[in-house]
This record gives sequence, structure tokens and C-alpha cells, in this order.
Amino acid sequence: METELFVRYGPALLYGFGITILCWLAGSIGGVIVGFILACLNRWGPHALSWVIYVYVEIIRGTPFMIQLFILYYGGPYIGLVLSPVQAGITSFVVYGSPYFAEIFRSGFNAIPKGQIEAARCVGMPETRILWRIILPQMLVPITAPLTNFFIILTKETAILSVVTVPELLFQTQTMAAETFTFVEPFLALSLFYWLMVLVTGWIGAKVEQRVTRHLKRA
Amino acid sequence: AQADLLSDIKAKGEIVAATEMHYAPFDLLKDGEYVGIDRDLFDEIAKDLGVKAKYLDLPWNSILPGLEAGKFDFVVAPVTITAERMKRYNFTLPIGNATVALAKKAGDTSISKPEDISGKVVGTQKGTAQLEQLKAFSESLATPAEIREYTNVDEALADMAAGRISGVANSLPLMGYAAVQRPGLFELVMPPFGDPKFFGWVATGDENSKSLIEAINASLLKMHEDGRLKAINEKWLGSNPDLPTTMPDVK
Amino acid sequence: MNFSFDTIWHNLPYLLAAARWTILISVSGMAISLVWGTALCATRLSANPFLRGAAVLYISFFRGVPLLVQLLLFYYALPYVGLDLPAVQAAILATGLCSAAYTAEILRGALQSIPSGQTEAAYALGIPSFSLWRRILVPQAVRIGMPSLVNELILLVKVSSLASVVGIGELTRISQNITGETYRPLEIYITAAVIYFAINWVLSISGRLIEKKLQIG
Amino acid sequence: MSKEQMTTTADDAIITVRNLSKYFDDFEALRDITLDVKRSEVLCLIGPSGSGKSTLLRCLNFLEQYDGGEVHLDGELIGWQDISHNPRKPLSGEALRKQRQHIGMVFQHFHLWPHMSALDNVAEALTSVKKLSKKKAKEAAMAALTKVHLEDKAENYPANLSGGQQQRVAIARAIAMEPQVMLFDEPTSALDPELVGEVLSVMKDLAAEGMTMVVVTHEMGFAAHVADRVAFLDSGRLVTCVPPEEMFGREPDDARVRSFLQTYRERNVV
Amino acid sequence: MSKEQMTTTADDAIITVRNLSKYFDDFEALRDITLDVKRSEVLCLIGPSGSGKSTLLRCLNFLEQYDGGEVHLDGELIGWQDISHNPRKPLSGEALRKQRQHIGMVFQHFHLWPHMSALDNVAEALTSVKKLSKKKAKEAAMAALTKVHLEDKAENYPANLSGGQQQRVAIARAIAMEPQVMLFDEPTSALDPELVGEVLSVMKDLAAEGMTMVVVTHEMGFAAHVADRVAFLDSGRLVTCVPPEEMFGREPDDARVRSFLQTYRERNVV
Ligand SMILES: Nc1ncnc2c1ncn2[C@@H]1O[C@H](COP(=O)(O)OP(=O)(O)OP(=O)(O)O)[C@@H](O)[C@H]1O
Ligand SMILES: Nc1ncnc2c1ncn2[C@@H]1O[C@H](COP(=O)(O)OP(=O)(O)OP(=O)(O)O)[C@@H](O)[C@H]1O
Ligand SMILES: [Mg+2]
Ligand SMILES: [Mg+2]
Repeated sequence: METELFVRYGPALLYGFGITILCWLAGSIGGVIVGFILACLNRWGPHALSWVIYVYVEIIRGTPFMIQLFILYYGGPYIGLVLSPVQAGITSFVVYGSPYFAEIFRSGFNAIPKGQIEAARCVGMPETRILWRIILPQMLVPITAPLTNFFIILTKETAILSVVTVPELLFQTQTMAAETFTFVEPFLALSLFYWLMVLVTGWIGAKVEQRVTRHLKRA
Repeated sequence: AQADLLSDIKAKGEIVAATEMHYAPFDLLKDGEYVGIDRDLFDEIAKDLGVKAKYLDLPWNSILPGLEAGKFDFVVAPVTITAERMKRYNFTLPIGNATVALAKKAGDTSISKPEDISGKVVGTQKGTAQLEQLKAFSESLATPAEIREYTNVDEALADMAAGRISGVANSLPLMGYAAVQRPGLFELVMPPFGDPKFFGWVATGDENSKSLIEAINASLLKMHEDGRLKAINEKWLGSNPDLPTTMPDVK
Repeated sequence: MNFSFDTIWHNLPYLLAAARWTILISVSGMAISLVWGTALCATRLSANPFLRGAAVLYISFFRGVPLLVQLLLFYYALPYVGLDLPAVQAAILATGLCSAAYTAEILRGALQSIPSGQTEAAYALGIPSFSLWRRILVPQAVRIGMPSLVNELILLVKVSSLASVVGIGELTRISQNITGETYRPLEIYITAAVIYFAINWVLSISGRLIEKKLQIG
Repeated sequence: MSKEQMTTTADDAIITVRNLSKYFDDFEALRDITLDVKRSEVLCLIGPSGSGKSTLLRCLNFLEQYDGGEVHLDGELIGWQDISHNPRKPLSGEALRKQRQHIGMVFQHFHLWPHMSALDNVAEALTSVKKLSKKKAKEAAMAALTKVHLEDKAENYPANLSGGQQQRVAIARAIAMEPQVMLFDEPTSALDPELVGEVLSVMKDLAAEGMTMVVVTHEMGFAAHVADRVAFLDSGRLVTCVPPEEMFGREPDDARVRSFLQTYRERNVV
Repeated sequence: MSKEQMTTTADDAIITVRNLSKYFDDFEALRDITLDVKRSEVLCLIGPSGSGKSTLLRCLNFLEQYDGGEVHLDGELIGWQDISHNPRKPLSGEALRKQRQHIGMVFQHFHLWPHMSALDNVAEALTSVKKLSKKKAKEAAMAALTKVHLEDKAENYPANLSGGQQQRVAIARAIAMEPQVMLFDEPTSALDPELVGEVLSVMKDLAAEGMTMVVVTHEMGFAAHVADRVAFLDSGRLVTCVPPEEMFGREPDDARVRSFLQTYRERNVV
């Protein structure tokens, strides 16, 4: 192992890490929001819409991110959609993540006992309020873990952005690998950075879980 | 693994060679079959060695780890011969021309010679020796070109087709082949530029593989003499790249 | 752009052949993921602090390290300790063991939303813990977690593309290779996407059917 | 609604049920029920287990979409947009919500919200529906909890309450909203005799304030004391609906009712 | 256990509770309870809501880990490995399971498994614990359901059953296992008077077959009819434990018990 390599490529790696975090945060938060809206529309919206959502979910979820990104970035210009690498990266990230999130939220909705929603309707609570106060806090119990999972998975999907020349972490480590003809060091660096993100994500997930399962802890 | 690699291979009667079948015209997968300059050359070499050749397709980032882990014996992917790389690996004699050349979009009249990329956006594969050459060349121009790095040449070509960049620089054989394959889309800009560079094949850097390298080199020289090398190159490139028969001098 | 259906038609057989690898690896990986994931989840929730700790460690390792690196480890590092797995086995094992960590977490989340009274009822009847899991907890956890489980399995299908780093010519790899020869990435990638979609759609539909079957009341 | 207003209309029905029927798949849970509930009346529903009491109650606020017949509250058709239309179309969520605001309900299984403390369970609708300030809502919720003697368990989550305490939270949650009509589904099933007495007196107070109540109960003593009229359901049909004196006071006419009450009488001669 | 065997030991206690105490955080739910339950005796637990009846019952099969004192079943310490050890360590899951096999329980909230039909709810433990064949288990389960008049609802899921029907499934599930000791937590709360009578007679049969029963109930009539002794709990303490005649027959000595029973008496003089 050559520590000297890390000194030489440190700044580039850190820069890549920054870009990775930027795309990951923007993409996954956007994905959560879009996914949540999709799940709500699917549940409360008109019937025809839920078909559209179904098709969207199945197609986007069913095809690889790399290909979606490729089509968006390299195929987009043919229909006049010219995006910068980072723009394309974040956009496709939001699009790619949203159906997964929508499905996770759907499972959350299903986990709430019907009786509790009936009770809320009986006191005349508006549906949005029911969603916010009765459904959401409780559905977080079964879905915090899958949400954490998917955030973690997305950290690593950022690597695919290198295909469209987003200068993210993998992009930088590949440069390092190719220029120095080493492979252990770059992968080590890569793993370390991802591991850091995963650690923090997992920790936040655990905290959220603790908070939302408070009422289940019996004295 | 104390024993000599060459004698191991001979004992097995088989040499396992890895490459990325994604580097036309050296390595490509056509109709499900591995073909290309590397394939034709190495088939001949295996014949000379008296062993069967078995080919593996691996992405570039796992070829070197695989070589060191002993998952296969040899790398038949074209690797540009550089000083830094020679420190870690044993190279064979040159098997291809790695000098940089430029491809442009067919019909693009604004570029007629390499110098015309001045001020334009040019793509290339990152981490390659050609990238270094392109950078140096671009610096020498009045207004340097903006250089964009891709993980693969395919993506650079796709982006040129999509109109984001005006040129793609890579080794001459590669660019020439692309232009031949999609004549309406890509066009080669002559001449190549930068320092002359060559591709070689690679084995592990240790003593074990020295004898294998020597045997392959001997076989390559033989092919230089009997015209097989020329025939194979002409088949794929339409011309003979005029490869040196000694190890090129790299700084 | 001139979209070439000929290219697609000509290369379709090779893509389909490659898809067989994708299916083999992902389906075997799924089996490992589901079985081992359930066991892992049970371990994670066990009363024994050592078992629990081990499960936590396992999950944080397999979720933390990129699968690409895990695969390289399985294939290239294990030989150094004398375990030389063939490429396909290494790929199946790595994807399965990694996915199990996610599956375990999905199930754990779902289990938490099963009212504790149901477990108490089983305790009171003296139902053995294996039956408790098999008959009472897992079916309900699967119902609640099904959409997330299908998510995970679909991801597993896609992530099987990493098997290319150990030399397996699965769908993504072959489409890249074909692209390198034909210089027609859009055509080839769209075809590959359609094949992926077909595989995943089967999964998704099965998921919804099971979900419906387990639906209560 | 004040007592005065009420007197003028005291005799007309606030709830009218006409030819109500309800199927669960093939199973006929309610058949051709016709029934009036008068303003500020307390109507008790009794009958064997599975006879359709809860289902009837749930039809009254459209938690079950009834298949045939009509339910009107204060002259307004409950749940459906228009019964002449076939198949019937339910009202929009918002319209239903408006209707339900006037109808409170205490469920047989309580359906408390497990992630909220007892106090929050009661206060929730006060802030979100009645638009009270947080502080006011908590005060009102505390008052309701005090009525059912739960002031010292206000901060407990439902899981940490005894069965009877949970039931009382459910009662407090419903009465805090002061609806026009209250539907109680076995509101005393988990309560001890003393508390049954307390709940009875709470309900008497509500009745005096003009609230209309429909109460499903298995406690005949309770029915006898609180009801203005008692309806007997059997296998989804309304067998009889009479004042309690008639139901319990003398030997009932109907053989089914007679046998139903018999074991009860025997057992309760303590 | 047959009646004959039993007579020889009829008088010794099968369950002994000594100085039992239980805290929920700071809240003292049970304090220093000492109580014996004799073989094939029916002991009823009564008392105000929140007095600790369910908690006591749950301590008997160690669903609550009691903090102080001991519970023995047939001479065997329940739940803890060894009480001299401090802090106490619970038995392993497997050992607990063995102990619990002899103790059946009907929960206040039923706790049916929602993804299984009524029949499967009852049959489950018969296959997995008693190791009956699937067919035998279904037959036995059907027999148990028939005892509580649910044969025609055997295929319904719990969500599609009325409250009383759910409660009866819970009863059937427990009695099908034929445990030595049965713990009932308000087994008739959701039942109509007729069914209460039926359950009462089922319980009488079980008692005659030698089963020991501890029954939490709010129905004094029920307690009076079925119990050998009645224990009164208040604020986590055992106030008295006497035969029903003494509890209900004359004015009770204890003021608390007196006031508890008063409202009940008043209401039930119908
Ligand atoms: N998990 C818990 N955490 C805190 N307090 C609890 C918990 N469970 C029960 N309690 C409290 O312990 C007391 C006794 O509860 P228990 O359920 O034993 O009452 P009970 O006698 O069965 O009452 P009911 O007749 O209403 O069912 C109650 O005051 C209750 O609030
Ligand atoms: N969702 C459903 N699907 C099918 N059948 C149902 C459903 N809900 C209730 N039933 C059946 O309808 C009948 C009436 O049920 P309901 O809950 O109204 O009875 P109930 O009079 O309230 O009885 P209890 O006193 O036991 O609560 C029962 O036989 C029940 O099995
Ligand atoms: Mg009911
Ligand atoms: Mg209780």
C-alpha cells in the first residue's frame, strides 16, 4: 500500500466525495418527495391516475439506472433535452428513486389497521390531517428500515453517474486507478467513503426508528 | 506459484488470457463471438507455444486484480506501454499503434486537422495514456481545447453523436475503426498527433512470467518475419501500422 | 438519428442468452437472500446479545461495503485463504449474502408493526419459536414488507450485472460489448432495458399476487 | 343544541332508518331494518352475538356502505350521493367528513391511536377539527379524561393502559367532541360495575343536555337504566323496539327475546 | 389428569403466589400478593378497572416478569431461573415454553392472529405443540368451535367476525389445548347474556373434568355462579379472597368491596 497515493489524490477524492454527496442528497430527497406524492395519489387520487402511476413505477423500477441515465443524457439531445452531467445525474436520480420510495410508502399505508383510520374519520378529521397525524407516524415503524436500506443503496448508485462524466467519487478513484495502475488503494478509498455515508445513514435511521417506536416499548 | 509460469502453462496445455471485449478493433464481441486483432494474433501465438488459448471477458477494473490473484495467466488487452506501468508489469513487444488520433462528427467542416480542436470540446477515455497525449497537444494550441473525460470511448462517441462535444481522441486504430463502422456518423481526422505510442500485452511483474514474455516476444518476431502480423493488421485496419521489433524507448 | 431495428434484431439472441446468466444469478441470489435474510432477522432480534451483535455487524458490513468490492473480495481475495470459488458461485454467493442484509432489515421493520399481543398469544399456547416465526410472524411480515421486498429483489436482478467483474457475460456486460462493436448504444441499451423490465415485471406481479393472497379481511 | 330549541322538535326523529340492508359477500348481515331515533333519545340495541348490532351502528355513520334502504340524519341522506342512481355512488371524502362531524362513535375495539398518549388521543380532534388552540384542546381533553377518572393516566400510551382504561379513553375521545349523535358500541364491556355506574351517569348527563345516543350493550341492567327504548336484533332483523319496562319488566311476547333474557335473569338473582 | 388422581390431591394448591409484586417503571401495579389456587378450583378475580387483575394473570404465566415474590405451578417456580440470584435471570425460551404449555390463557383483547381463519387460529397450536396431524387438528379445532357455536364461521378471518365471535374463537383456541390451568381475562366481556350462560356451562364442564381456572370478570352474576372463591383486588393489593356467598351473599365487611358492589346491585334489580 502506498500512502503517498492518498496524499496525491486526496483533494480529487474529496472533491469527488462532495459531488457524490450532493447528487445523493438532492436525488434521494427529491426521490422521497416524488415517491410520497405518487403513493398518495395512488391511494387517494382518481382511479385512472393509479394506472398511470402503476405503469410508471413498473417501468422505472424494472429497468437499470445506468440505461435510464444513458438514454436521458445521450438520447435526450435528439429530442432537444440537453442537460449538464450533474443536472442529468440528479434528475435521473429523482426519477429512478421515486418508484422505489412510492412502493415503500404503499407498504406503509397498508400496515395501518383500518380501525384507526375509521376512528379518525369518525371524529371528522380531514384526510390530510389523518395522513399526517395518524398514518405517517405509525407507518414509519415498518418502513424506516426499508427507507434506510434504500438510502444506503442510493449512495452506491451514485457510482453510475460516472457514465455521464459526473466527477463523483468512483470517477475520481477510477482516474487514480488508471493513472497509477493500482487497484487496492482506490477501492479501499472508495469503500471507506461509502462506508462513512452508510454509517451515518444507518445511524440516522436507527435514531428515527427509536423515536417512532417509542410507544411500542412497554415499561 | 514458485514454478515458472510458462512451464505451468505448457503442462496444462492451456493459457487463460483475459481482456475487455470492448475495444474494437483489438477486442470485440461480434455475434456472440470474441474476435479482433488481439484474438487473431494470440491464436497464432498459442499455436506457436503449442497450447490452447482460452479467453475471458472482464471489465477493465477487475483485470489487474484478477491477474495478480492468479485467476488467469495473461492479459491480451492492448495496454499502452508507459514507464510508470513498466515498473509494475511485464510488457510484451508492441502489438499495436497507440498514437492519438481524432474522430469528428461526419460532415463537420470546422475540423479538418487535429489543430482545429482549438477552443472546442473534445472527449476521451479517462486514465489512458492517450488522455495525457491529448492534454499535452491541447496545451500547445493557441486556445487549448476543453477536455472531457469519459469512463469509456463508447460514451464519448455517443456524446459526440448527441452533439455535446466536437471531437473524440483515442488511439488511431480505435478511431479509424469507429469511422469505418459508422461512416455516416464519424469521420477520422488525419494525421495522428503527439508522441508515437504503442500497445503491448501484459503479464505479472514478477520473475515467474519472464519466460512467458520471452516466448511470446519470440513468437511475435516470427510473425513479423513471416508476414502473419501484417496480414492480420491489414485485415482489421486496412493498413500496416509498422510496429517496431524492439522495446520502444519510454521515459 | 437513425434508429436501427436491424441491429436490435440481429443481436437479440445474444442479449437473450446473456439474460440467462442474469436470471440464474439473480434467482439463486434471491433464494439465499430470502432464507438467509429471515434467519439473520431472527438472529438480529434474538435475546442473546452476542448473536444480536453478530447480526448487527454482519448487516453493517454487507450494507456498508459496495457490492463490487465484496464481489472482488469473494473472487480475488478468498483464493489467498485457500477458498477458490468458481466465478458463478462467487457471484451468486456475494449477491445473495449482501441482499440478505437488506432483506433482514425489511423484515425487521415489518415485524415491529405486528402487535406484540400476537406473539404473547403464541407464547401462552406454548408454540415453539420456529412455528411462531414460520406460521405467525413471517407471513404477516411478508405481507407488510412485500413492496419493499420486491424492491430489493428487483435491485438484486439489476445488481447481478456486477457479476461481469468476475468474467460472467451477463446482460449488461454483453450489451456494453455489443455497443462497443456496433456503436449503437441507444438501440442496444433500450433492448436490454426491455429484457430487464420483463424479468422484473414477473417479480413485481408475483409480489402483488402474494400480497393480495396474504391480505386480511 | 340547547334544551330549549330541542323541545320544539323533541318528538321528531333525528335519525331515520328505512329498509336498511347490508351484505358481506353472500352473508346477509342486516335485513330490512326500519327504525327511528328521536332527538335526545337514548336507544339501546341488544341482541345475540353476531346479530348485526355493530354493523347497524356502523351503517349509521357510513363506515359500512349499506346496500339497500336509506339512513337519514336530520333529513340528510347519509353516505350516498343519490339513492335513485344505480349503482349508488358514495359521497366525496369531504362531504362524508362534514356529515360525520355530527356523529360521534365509540368502537367495540376502541381503536385508540397507539402512538399518542391518552391525552393526545382525546386532544387530537379538538385541535384539528374544532380548531381549538393546543392549550385549550389539552385542557378540554383533560376535562373529558377527568370525567372518566383518568386524569392520572393522561400521559400513558394506550399499550400501557388496562383494558378498562383504554375503553374510557375511547369514550372521552368521543364525548369531548360534543356531537349531536353518539354511537356507543358496548361502551362498558371492559368496565367494572362501579365504572359502569359512572359511565351511565355521564350518559344520563349527555342525554339531559340533548344528545341523542344509540348504545349497543350486553348489559341488560345498563339498558334498563339508561334507555328510553330498547331494540332487539336477531340474525340481522329488528325483532322489536320498545321501552325498557316492556322489554324487561314483564315476560316479553316474543319467544326469542324471552329465551335471550332468561339466562341473564337467572344469573343475576344474586 | 383424571378426576380420580385429583381427589387425592384435591386440596393442595396447584398455583401458589407468594408476596408477588410488579412495577411498571415507578408505578406499582401489584403489591405483595399472596394467594393459592387449588387444583380444579375456579377462582374469580374482581376489582376496579386498573386494579391489576390482568397484570396478575399475566404474571402467572410470566408474560409479565414480576419483580418481587414467587409464583409456583405444581411446585415449580415460574419464569425465573433462581430467585436467590440477584438480579433475577429469566428461564430460557424453551424452558418457559414447557411451563406455559400447561397454562392456557384467553386475553382481554383476544389477540387472534389476523391472517388465519378462525379454524386455523384454533388448530395452529394443536399441530405445532400437540403434534396432531393436520386432519386431526382441524377436527379437534372444529369441535372446540362447535362448543362455542361458531361452526358456521370457521372459515372467517377474525376481521370478518363480530366482537363476540372473536372472543369465542379466543376461548376455543385456549380450551382446545386442554391445559391444566386456564387463565381467562374477561372471557365474556363481548358476549351477550345467552352466550355468557353458554360459556359458563362450558367452564363448569371444564371444572368438572378437573381443570383449574382463574377468571378475571366484571360480571358479578357470572362470578357468583361459576366461582369457588372470589378474590377482590384494589390498587394492586389483594383485599379479600372468599367464597362467592360471602362476597355477594351478605353485606361485605370491607368498605371498598361494599361500595364496589353497590352500583351493581342497584342496577341489576330489574
Ligand atoms: N405496560 C404498562 N406500563 C405502565 N403501566 C401499566 C402497564 N400495563 C398496565 N399498567 C397500569 O397498571 C395498572 C393495572 O393494569 P391491569 O391491566 O392489570 O388492570 P386491570 O385490573 O386488568 O384493569 P381492567 O379491568 O381495566 O382491565 C393500570 O393502572 C395500568 O394503567
Ligand atoms: N367484514 C365482514 N365480512 C363478513 N362477515 C362479517 C363481516 N363483519 C361482520 N360479519 C358478520 O356479520 C354478522 C354481524 O356482525 P356484527 O359485528 O354486526 O355483530 P354484533 O351484533 O355486533 O355481534 P357482537 O355482539 O358479537 O359484537 C356476524 O355474523 C359477522 O360474522
Ligand atoms: Mg359487535
Ligand atoms: Mg384487564
